[in-house]
Amino acid sequence: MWTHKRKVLTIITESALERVLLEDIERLGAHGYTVSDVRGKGHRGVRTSAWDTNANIRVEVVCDAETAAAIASRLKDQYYENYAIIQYIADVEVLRPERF
Amino acid sequence: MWTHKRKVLTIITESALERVLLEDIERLGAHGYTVSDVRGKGHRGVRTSAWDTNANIRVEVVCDAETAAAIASRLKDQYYENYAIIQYIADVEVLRPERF
Amino acid sequence: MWTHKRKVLTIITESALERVLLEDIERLGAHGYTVSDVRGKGHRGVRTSAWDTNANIRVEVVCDAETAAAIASRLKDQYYENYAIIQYIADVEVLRPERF
Amino acid sequence: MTEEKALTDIDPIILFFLLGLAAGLLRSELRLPSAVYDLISMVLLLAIGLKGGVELAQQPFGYLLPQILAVIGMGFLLPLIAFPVLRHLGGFRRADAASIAAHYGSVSVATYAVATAWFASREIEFEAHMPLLLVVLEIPAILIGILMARGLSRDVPLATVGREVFLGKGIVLLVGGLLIGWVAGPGGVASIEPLFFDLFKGILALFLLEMGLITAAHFGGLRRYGVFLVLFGIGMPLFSALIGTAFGLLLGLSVGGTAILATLAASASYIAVPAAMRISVPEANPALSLAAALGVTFPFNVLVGIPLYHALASWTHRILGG
Amino acid sequence: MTEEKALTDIDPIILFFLLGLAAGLLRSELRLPSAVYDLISMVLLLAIGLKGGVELAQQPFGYLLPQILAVIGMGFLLPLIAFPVLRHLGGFRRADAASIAAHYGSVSVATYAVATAWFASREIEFEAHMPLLLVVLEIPAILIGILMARGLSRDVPLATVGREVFLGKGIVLLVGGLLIGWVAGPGGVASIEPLFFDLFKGILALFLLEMGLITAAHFGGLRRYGVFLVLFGIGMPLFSALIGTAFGLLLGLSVGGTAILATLAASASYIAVPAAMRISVPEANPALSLAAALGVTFPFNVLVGIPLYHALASWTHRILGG
Amino acid sequence: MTEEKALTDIDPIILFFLLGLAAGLLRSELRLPSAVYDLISMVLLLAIGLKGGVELAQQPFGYLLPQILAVIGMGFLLPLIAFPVLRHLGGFRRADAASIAAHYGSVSVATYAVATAWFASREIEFEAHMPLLLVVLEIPAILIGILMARGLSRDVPLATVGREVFLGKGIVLLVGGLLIGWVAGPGGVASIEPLFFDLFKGILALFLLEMGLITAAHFGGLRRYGVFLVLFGIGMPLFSALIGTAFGLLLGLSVGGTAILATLAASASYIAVPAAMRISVPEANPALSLAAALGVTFPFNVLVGIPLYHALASWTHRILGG
Ligand SMILES: Nc1ncnc2c1ncn2[C@@H]1O[C@H](COP(=O)(O)O)[C@@H](O)[C@H]1O
Ligand SMILES: Nc1ncnc2c1ncn2[C@@H]1O[C@H](COP(=O)(O)O)[C@@H](O)[C@H]1O
Ligand SMILES: Nc1ncnc2c1ncn2[C@@H]1O[C@H](COP(=O)(O)O)[C@@H](O)[C@H]1O
Ligand code: NA
Ligand code: NA
Ligand code: NA
Repeated sequence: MWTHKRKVLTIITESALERVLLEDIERLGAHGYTVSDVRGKGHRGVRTSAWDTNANIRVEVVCDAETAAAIASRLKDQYYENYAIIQYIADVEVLRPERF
Repeated sequence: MWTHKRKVLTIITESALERVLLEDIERLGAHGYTVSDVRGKGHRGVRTSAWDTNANIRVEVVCDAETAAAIASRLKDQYYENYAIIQYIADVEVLRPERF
Repeated sequence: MWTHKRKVLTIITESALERVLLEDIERLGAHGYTVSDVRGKGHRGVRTSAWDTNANIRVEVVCDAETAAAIASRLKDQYYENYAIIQYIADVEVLRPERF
Repeated sequence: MTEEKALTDIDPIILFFLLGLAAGLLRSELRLPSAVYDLISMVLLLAIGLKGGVELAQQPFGYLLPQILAVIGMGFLLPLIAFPVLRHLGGFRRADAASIAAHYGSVSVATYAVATAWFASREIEFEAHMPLLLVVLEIPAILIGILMARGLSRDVPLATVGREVFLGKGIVLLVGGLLIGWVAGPGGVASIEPLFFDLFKGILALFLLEMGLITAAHFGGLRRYGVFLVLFGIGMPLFSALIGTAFGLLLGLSVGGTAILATLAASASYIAVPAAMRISVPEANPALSLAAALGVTFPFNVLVGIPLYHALASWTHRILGG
Repeated sequence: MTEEKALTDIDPIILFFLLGLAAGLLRSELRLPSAVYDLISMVLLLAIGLKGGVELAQQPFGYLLPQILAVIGMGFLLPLIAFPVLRHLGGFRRADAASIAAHYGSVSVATYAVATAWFASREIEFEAHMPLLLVVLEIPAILIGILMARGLSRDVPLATVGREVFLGKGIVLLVGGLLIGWVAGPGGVASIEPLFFDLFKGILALFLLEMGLITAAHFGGLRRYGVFLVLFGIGMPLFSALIGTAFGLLLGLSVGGTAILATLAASASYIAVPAAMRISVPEANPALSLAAALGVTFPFNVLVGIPLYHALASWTHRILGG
Repeated sequence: MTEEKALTDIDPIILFFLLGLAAGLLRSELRLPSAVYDLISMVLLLAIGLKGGVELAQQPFGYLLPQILAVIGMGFLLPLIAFPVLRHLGGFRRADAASIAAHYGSVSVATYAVATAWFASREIEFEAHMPLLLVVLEIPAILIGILMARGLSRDVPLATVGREVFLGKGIVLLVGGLLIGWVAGPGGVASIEPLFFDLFKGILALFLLEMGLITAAHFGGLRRYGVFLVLFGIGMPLFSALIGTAFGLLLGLSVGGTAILATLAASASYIAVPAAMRISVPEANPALSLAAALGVTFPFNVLVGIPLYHALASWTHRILGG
């Protein structure tokens, strides 16, 4: 059954970027995304406040390898220098390949 | 140490389904699940409101490949036609195989 | 582009452990972590309350295989006997290997 | 209105609705966290229930029973009228027509709250047991909606539907508030009045701010589903208000009570019914019914309908009696 | 109770508890978001602290000191009595017996709040520094519980336990409120009274709604752990209330103050102690102590205990003194 | 202060700030959920807007216009003065200097709220349209900050910045409240007063508790960025207060109004500006500006500044006039 391989790209970054990031992701061809509110710590320190400026989101995009690469490299160019952000990609299998 | 291979099935769907979905998942043999509140966008549009009818959940089930397949195909039959829902499955390794 | 392989260790456990767990994780060499509030069910029953004593967190750590193993085995020794906790590990690829 | 003059006559809570609407349409960052939405709606539902319950003890059950039965009848009637209109004039699929009809047969608690606030600021009296009728009206349309969608033949999971309806948040809080108010009485409730009664309109204002944001989000759906839905979203409440007025007159309600019943009839559910339909009639598209109920009917009722229904009630009362 | 007659004499906040309990047992969808629970409990804790603090300035420290010391003694005594009962009669493992004993040696802020509301509506006076004794009573039982579980020999991470206890949300807000009330005095606090004092009972009602839901969730635990736990959950508060009454008489408290102290003694913690035990005595099963404290003792105290302890205090005061 | 004597003269809301600060520095578990923070700040912003709007209708626009223009000028002036100080004395990078300067040219709503509470408890009158000036002052500094960071040459995404600024939560709620208050007038607003006005100081107290926790979290940043930032965080508001006082005198404001304007000038934004800078000047380090604005200037203004600025306004008024 699980014959369709796809990628899931996970992005963890500042809440302030939510709107622009999701626009980028759609523009680069993803058919959907899922967002949750998270907190965390990384190279730019603890980000764990009740507070927008200091809160994180976690965005998940299921898509094919090319789209994942396109999004990831675009976000890298755009945001890595100045924002708290990490990305990682993993292999997944999906049921309806035409959807992703 | 990481010798026990399992699957993690991730389901993202409408909050309205939470109760029935979790019952299905347990009935099909999963030993546990984890749920979080998320928002997102997919083929059925933006689902991002403060509001139950338009909110999403993300359910994660760690289990063996057969159980994952059983749950996924059951949810496909039951909910794909009428609900906002995606599923994907990934390989993971666990410490206590008897638990999953 | 995705040439750097890493692991993502996911820990789902009691909210009460948040502080000590994150200290453990940092001490064992992780460069960051991400935490979200979740609910769930497992061998220690339903954990789904509005309430700290009965709430869960989900912690995600992107790191190399050794660090993941070190954290997982440390948490196993420390918490498996008395706490509601599961861990699983998956393969991921990252962009900036020096970060994880 | 007290001593000082205001620019207009608009109730400030309506202005909060317009603020939310404007912010939503301009795609502002404004957004109520869902926990806040839950808290606010919980306090409103409990307050409405409490207020009704306190008065309920004063009413003999023999007086209430005919009203309850009549209102149940109205709850069956309205969706039965709406369904063929939606199916044949609107050309909707069976499930969608049934689901939209159910929304319009049931009631909107927010519309009721705005009406009571509007009446209170004009010192218009109405029967105190209206929250009871509100609760009663929530449910029949749901059952009819499911039957219309599925027919009697197919097995409807009545147990599941029943628990979905009766144990949903809204009904539990409304009925719970009613019972608490009824048992505790006015004296008992006095100590919790500062939260549930004094803050009522302020909390309703916040709620309407969020309703404005939600309404704005459902305007998009309207554009997609076209003109018929807009017409239905205005025509149906006007028609229902006539039915509600007729029932009010038949039951011998006061002018205020008649207007409230007309408002209840005219209002369309967007909490209890969508939740029940999602589980019981999943093939119905929720975007359709919410676009109509939230994108058209709620703002129409709140901005135009309530004063209209009150005028209608006054006029019919003047015509028919005293 | 004011002019109008109520159906019963039950305080409406108790009805909110029963509503939550019923909704929980019927497995309704009702559920308070955790952010709302946090807000509500935060306001209650601050309000209790503030109220106590405002009065504290009026008391000479020499008058308070013996009471504080006596109450610390009571906090040590109660778990020392409960422990052997649980260990030998109940057959619990060492860690579980110690943990449950600690829960019963400490106090429940919600029970205290219900008692003060009950007393206020009956205009029963009590010493204004009770919140101080509440804070003081939270802590000794935790220390004793850890010692009973681990013994003196093994190294207890006292620093971790200390920060867990003293810097936990509950203590910080109670003590913070006490200090603010004490420094600002009644005049200073006047401007924040509408939130913290006028809304107190309404917010307590919402809190008890949630407590009902939580209690319902812990009934399951009871079925599993059996009859002894139910008996202990009723017997222990009755016994503790006797001890509390004795301490109240010894300290020369008023009837109201004695009854409050008895209630404090009878109440079982379900916030500070579970959190501390989870970190310090992790091998204790939290389901056991919460099933007893929340599933039995809290409802018992709130529904039956408080009037009983007041009757006991009145009776002993009548017996012993003019 | 009413009949009874308080220990000190400190406003209790300041004590809440200190409680949060202490809890944060001791690393207590205390933490407001973000939904609660959102609710609280939403009510405060709306309340401030409403209060201003109610009074606004009474003012002729011809009276307000020069004040608005003058205050826009002040909003441009302050960051232009701060920038070279930060760049050359402080040695900050261009983007950081521009961003910090923008924070100090804009305003802090919390500081304004504390000032109004402080004035109200001392019955010091001030011009009722101050919330309008508050809104006006939020924005110019943001534009200047972006220009200073990027220069006129490089293409600034003005549309994005504009929507970020004007449709941000803070401005929408403040302006929305202003408009609602203005349209509804004092009579219309009466029904929502219990939530927005009576609870104001209690809600402000909760807000300041959270501000204390946030301030404590930014002390760490201070240690890293050194002495200059601390000096700037105290020196800049003192200097800005002088400018604000001068503008107040020029505009013929009352003593209270002058002191409020000085406070606005002295306060540093930590909501609107950080959000705008994060998007428009991403290379600026937000930890720097927040450490200064929250770690130094906010507590300084709230604990020391407000009484000082009031003394300054009284003194200059005495010197210069009647
Ligand atoms: N190694 C990691 N594992 C998991 N999450 C991380 C890791 N590093 C950073 N993060 C998350 O990504 C956010 C931004 O990371 P950074 O840019 O390193 O500050 C942090 O606030 C964390 O939530
Ligand atoms: N490609 C995707 N990647 C991540 N999440 C998705 C994707 N597509 C859909 N989702 C999530 O699944 C929900 C239902 O999807 P759909 O049935 O396509 O509307 C959406 O609201 C999103 O939260
Ligand atoms: N098979 C599973 N799949 C996903 N999450 C699980 C699973 N088992 C347990 N969990 C999560 O881990 C927590 C602790 O598990 P346990 O120790 O088994 O009670 C649960 O409350 C769930 O949130
Ligand atoms: Na209706
Ligand atoms: Na006790
Ligand atoms: Na300023």
